[in-house]
Amino acid sequence: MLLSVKGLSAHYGRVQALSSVDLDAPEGSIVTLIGANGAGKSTFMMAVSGVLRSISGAIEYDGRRIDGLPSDEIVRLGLSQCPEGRRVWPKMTVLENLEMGAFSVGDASLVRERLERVYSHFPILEQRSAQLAGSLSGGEQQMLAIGRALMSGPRLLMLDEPSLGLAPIVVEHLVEIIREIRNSGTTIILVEQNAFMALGLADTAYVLETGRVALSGKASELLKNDTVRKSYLGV
Amino acid sequence: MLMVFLQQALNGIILGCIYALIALGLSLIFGILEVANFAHGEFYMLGAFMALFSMSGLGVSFFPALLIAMIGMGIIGALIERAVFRPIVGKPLINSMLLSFGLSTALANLALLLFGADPQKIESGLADYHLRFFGLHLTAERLMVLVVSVALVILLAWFIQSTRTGKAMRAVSQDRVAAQLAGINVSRIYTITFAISGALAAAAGTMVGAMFFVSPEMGFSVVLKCFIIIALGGFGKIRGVIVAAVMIGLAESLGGGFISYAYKDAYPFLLLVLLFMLKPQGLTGGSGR
Amino acid sequence: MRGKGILRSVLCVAAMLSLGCAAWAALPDGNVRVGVVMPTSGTLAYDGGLTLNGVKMAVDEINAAGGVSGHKVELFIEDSAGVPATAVAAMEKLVGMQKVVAVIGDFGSSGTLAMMDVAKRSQTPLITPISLAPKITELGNIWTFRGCDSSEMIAKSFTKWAVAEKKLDKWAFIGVNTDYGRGSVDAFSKKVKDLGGEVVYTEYFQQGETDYYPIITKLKASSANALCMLGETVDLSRVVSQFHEMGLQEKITIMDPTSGTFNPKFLELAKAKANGIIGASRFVASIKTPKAEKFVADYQKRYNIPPEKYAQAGYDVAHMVAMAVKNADSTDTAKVREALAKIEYEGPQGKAHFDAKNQLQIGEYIIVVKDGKFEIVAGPIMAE
Amino acid sequence: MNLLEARDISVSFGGLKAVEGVDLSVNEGEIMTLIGPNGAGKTTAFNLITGFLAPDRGTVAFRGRDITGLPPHDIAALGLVRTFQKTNIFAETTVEHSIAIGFHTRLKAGLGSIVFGGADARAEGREVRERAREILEFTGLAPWAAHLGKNLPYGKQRMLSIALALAANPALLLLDEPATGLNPVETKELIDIIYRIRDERKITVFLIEHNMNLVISISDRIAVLNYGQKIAEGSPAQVSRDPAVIEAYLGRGFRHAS
Repeated sequence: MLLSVKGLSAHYGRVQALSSVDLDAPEGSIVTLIGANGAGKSTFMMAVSGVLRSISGAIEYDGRRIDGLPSDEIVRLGLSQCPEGRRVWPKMTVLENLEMGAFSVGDASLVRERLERVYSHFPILEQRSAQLAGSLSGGEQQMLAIGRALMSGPRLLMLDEPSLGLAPIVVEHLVEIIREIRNSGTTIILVEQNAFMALGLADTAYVLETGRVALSGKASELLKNDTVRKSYLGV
Repeated sequence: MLMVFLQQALNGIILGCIYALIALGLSLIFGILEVANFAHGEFYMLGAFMALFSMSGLGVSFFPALLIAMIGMGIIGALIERAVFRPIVGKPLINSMLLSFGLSTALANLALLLFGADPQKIESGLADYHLRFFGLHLTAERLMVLVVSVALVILLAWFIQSTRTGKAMRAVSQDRVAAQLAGINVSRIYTITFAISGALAAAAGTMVGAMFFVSPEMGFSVVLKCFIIIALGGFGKIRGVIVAAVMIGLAESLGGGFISYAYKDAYPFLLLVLLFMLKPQGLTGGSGR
Repeated sequence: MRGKGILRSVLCVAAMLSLGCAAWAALPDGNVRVGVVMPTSGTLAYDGGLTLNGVKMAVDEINAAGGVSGHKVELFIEDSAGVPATAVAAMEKLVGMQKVVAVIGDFGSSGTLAMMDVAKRSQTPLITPISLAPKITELGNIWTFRGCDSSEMIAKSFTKWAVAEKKLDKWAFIGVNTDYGRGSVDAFSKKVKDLGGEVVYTEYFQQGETDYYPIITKLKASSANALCMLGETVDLSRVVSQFHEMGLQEKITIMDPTSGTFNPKFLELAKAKANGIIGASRFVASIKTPKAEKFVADYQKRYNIPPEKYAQAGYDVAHMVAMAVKNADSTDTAKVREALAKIEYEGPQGKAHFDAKNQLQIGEYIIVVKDGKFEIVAGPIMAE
Repeated sequence: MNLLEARDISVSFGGLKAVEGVDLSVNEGEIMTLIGPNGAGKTTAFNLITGFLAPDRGTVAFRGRDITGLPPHDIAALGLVRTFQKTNIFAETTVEHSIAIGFHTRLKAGLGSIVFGGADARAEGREVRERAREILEFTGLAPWAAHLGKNLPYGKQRMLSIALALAANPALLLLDEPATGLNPVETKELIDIIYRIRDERKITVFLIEHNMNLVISISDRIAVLNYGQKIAEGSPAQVSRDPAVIEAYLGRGFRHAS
């Protein structure tokens, strides 16, 4: 088990955002979290990344407790997150954004290699490499954010709504890229509003409702589950 | 009349360079930690005393003393960040305003207690060498101030633009959470920011101590002026802050020389009001794109 | 013993309440309480400290010699910080709570002018040791005294000498932007014009200013052959060094007629650049009279620096107050005021008395700075 | 007559031609959609139409009147109102009050009478309250009327930005990616409200959207931009069969997925 979360609870001020969430991500798998806006999906990711500090419960990564570690150490251990809402650095160039994504990587040739790989996934980023990130269109910024998260060479990649604002052809391409990343050995946790896409991609799935795990199981089975179909797939 | 104008302009530019050094540090702190540091003027004052005592106590000459002051204030700046500002990062601005105001008063009074109210002069040994060119007059000391501050500003701009740490500083200022997720140790960046700002303020203080004097209350008025400069130049914009600093220097010098010197502290404010009327986006604010 | 003391104070208070501000026939028991308002912080702290040195030395002398008719003089010192509002608050405290017989202060003319109303309302004599603004003794406030020369008196004596003897006819003025600075510049400009000279440039600066290049640059472009500076030690030392940085010393005679800079601190700050500055002063450490020599020796011994006119002023004014209390043989403030107005005093600076406007009448010495010393070149010159 | 007629509009940033010689027309009463790859210039085209950017070349006419170069608030006052990609609401204001503010920006009573509470302003106050109520009911936000904008769920925030646009009384409503970030259930609600805006309020709708399920099902016509140029225009069926559109935007998997 690469990531094993037990009894994770988190607070934003007085608001309880997560209550006693258990989640397992086996090495090499794709795990998806689905749920309405505000169900706690992003909070979960921020807690695992060490950005949200007021948490209780245990987060084990590769057999080692990481809850309480500072976020930069967590990144160095191989966890990376592409946050919701892109959050690129608008006044830095595309290339600088990507370089900073590899902040924890010391080896310059490794950085170059990963940069090439990101460019091969998203050729538009190479064309725009000298442009300020803030001048990119929304969809291009989304690609940059995903590329930046890949630059640290994660063993566990957490993607928070990566398809947001992307053209259908790019979403299609993104699905291929996510598969490819997984096939190269990276474990992925995926949060998506596009539940069809997420359940189609994932091995296991967790449904979050107001901070609790309401349902979990094989993604292919949840795809057939009536509640899921009605509440999250809209069919 | 033209010569007087040019001489006043030259004086103003030198003054502006000093302001730029202090304001840039203040702007970095504001942009990266999102705290207002009213005690920044005291960093400048303590830096000047550090240089003064290095010269009188250790017997070193001016330039090594400048270096010692910069390093010393870098360290003190870093310690103050850890002890005082770290706990209030992310809290509303009023917290840091009140806290740093208190710190400013405490440091100024501590200096008054330790060093006395007497103003003292740092002897660079350069004030007695005179340069005359095209009818303009410049002492070697002022030339040194010009060269050192321009060099420091260029060094800072290069550092922020091109080094890994500098880029990380920009990343933190633009989106702190994204920087954390990229593996940047944000706390370390905060400390480095304070260290750099402290060192720049110390350099400015030392040079002002040579041109004018060192005294415990020298920091207070300068910090207000620097907040005006930051407002003029645009928050977190290096080029804007430099341009604004030189503009304020020129406004004081030319306004003081040609209108009335008794009200020269009013000119920066007038400039600020004027600019906000004409160009609400700030000096280097673009047309929206 | 203790109980008796308390009983007596209760009776005193009761007496005061029943009689209003009653007068005692003779000095009551207890110390003679004297208030002092001086800047001990802020930009005037250094200069204010010098005056305070003189006051303290005088009081120690008086007490060592048995006090005023056997009563010790006790000082109550408040900080004005050079801010008029603070000075007023300090004076209110001294007259309201400490019940002092007289107040010595303030340093700056603005502070003194502000306190004058309190003096009148509380009927407490206020004597300024230093404030030079002519207005102070022109307002007709009988409760306020000036224990030194006014800038107008200095102006008369000094310009008479400078225009007539030194042939300086094109004057520039740099003054601090306060009542003292503006008042003095007006007084000097008028006298210069009366004597046929010309005023070619006038500029003011804020107290505590550091950068005088804009002024010096304009000065350089003017036709002035004399620069008259009016301000305090620290500010003027910056003016002088920037004056030299611009290389004006060969072209322009530099003068500090109210000799605000004639003190050791200034010499330390300005070093060789102080040489050649001409000023006028009612006092300088090189005066050769027995009173002056004793004062200089005692002060040097006590403070390790030679005295200048700020210390002398504090010293003289404290003696004057003590003498007035002794002559009045009362701590009633009205009687002390009357006695002070009639005083015949002789101190280190010579013989002095107050005129009808409570202005001290004394002569001026013309002094020049030479190799870190103050040399008398003329005087004493009386104003009339 | 076309409600909106943009002819040959072009703009470039630096050397980059963001929009190049594009003609766009919207007929009264239709739902028109602009699609295209990320960075194709869709939002830039909206900015040109609504006056947030001035075109280097070309003209924009609204109800037959040339509005090229007019400032955004004047264009909005003519009835051409837009929403933004990033949800643009008053975070610290209640939903009801936000909509009232939306009205005030266009009502006639002068500032003086609002401040001094003249009869005009009082009458307007009543009118505003009634109409705000009506819009709240229409958009289904009535249960949230007393909540602060920032405390609404994301889907409701997007609905509020549409409600704010409606308060400005548009004849043509431009929606920039309204379905982004909505889950399938919320998307269905959005489709419903767009139909009702058109059918019940007689407002023409022009949108930018990537959610092809939504686009195909509600659009009367679709225009496609790629690299700043229009590469196709037509009915959903025509456009989704167009090889150039499949190549540049939809992807070959599209037919299969839908």
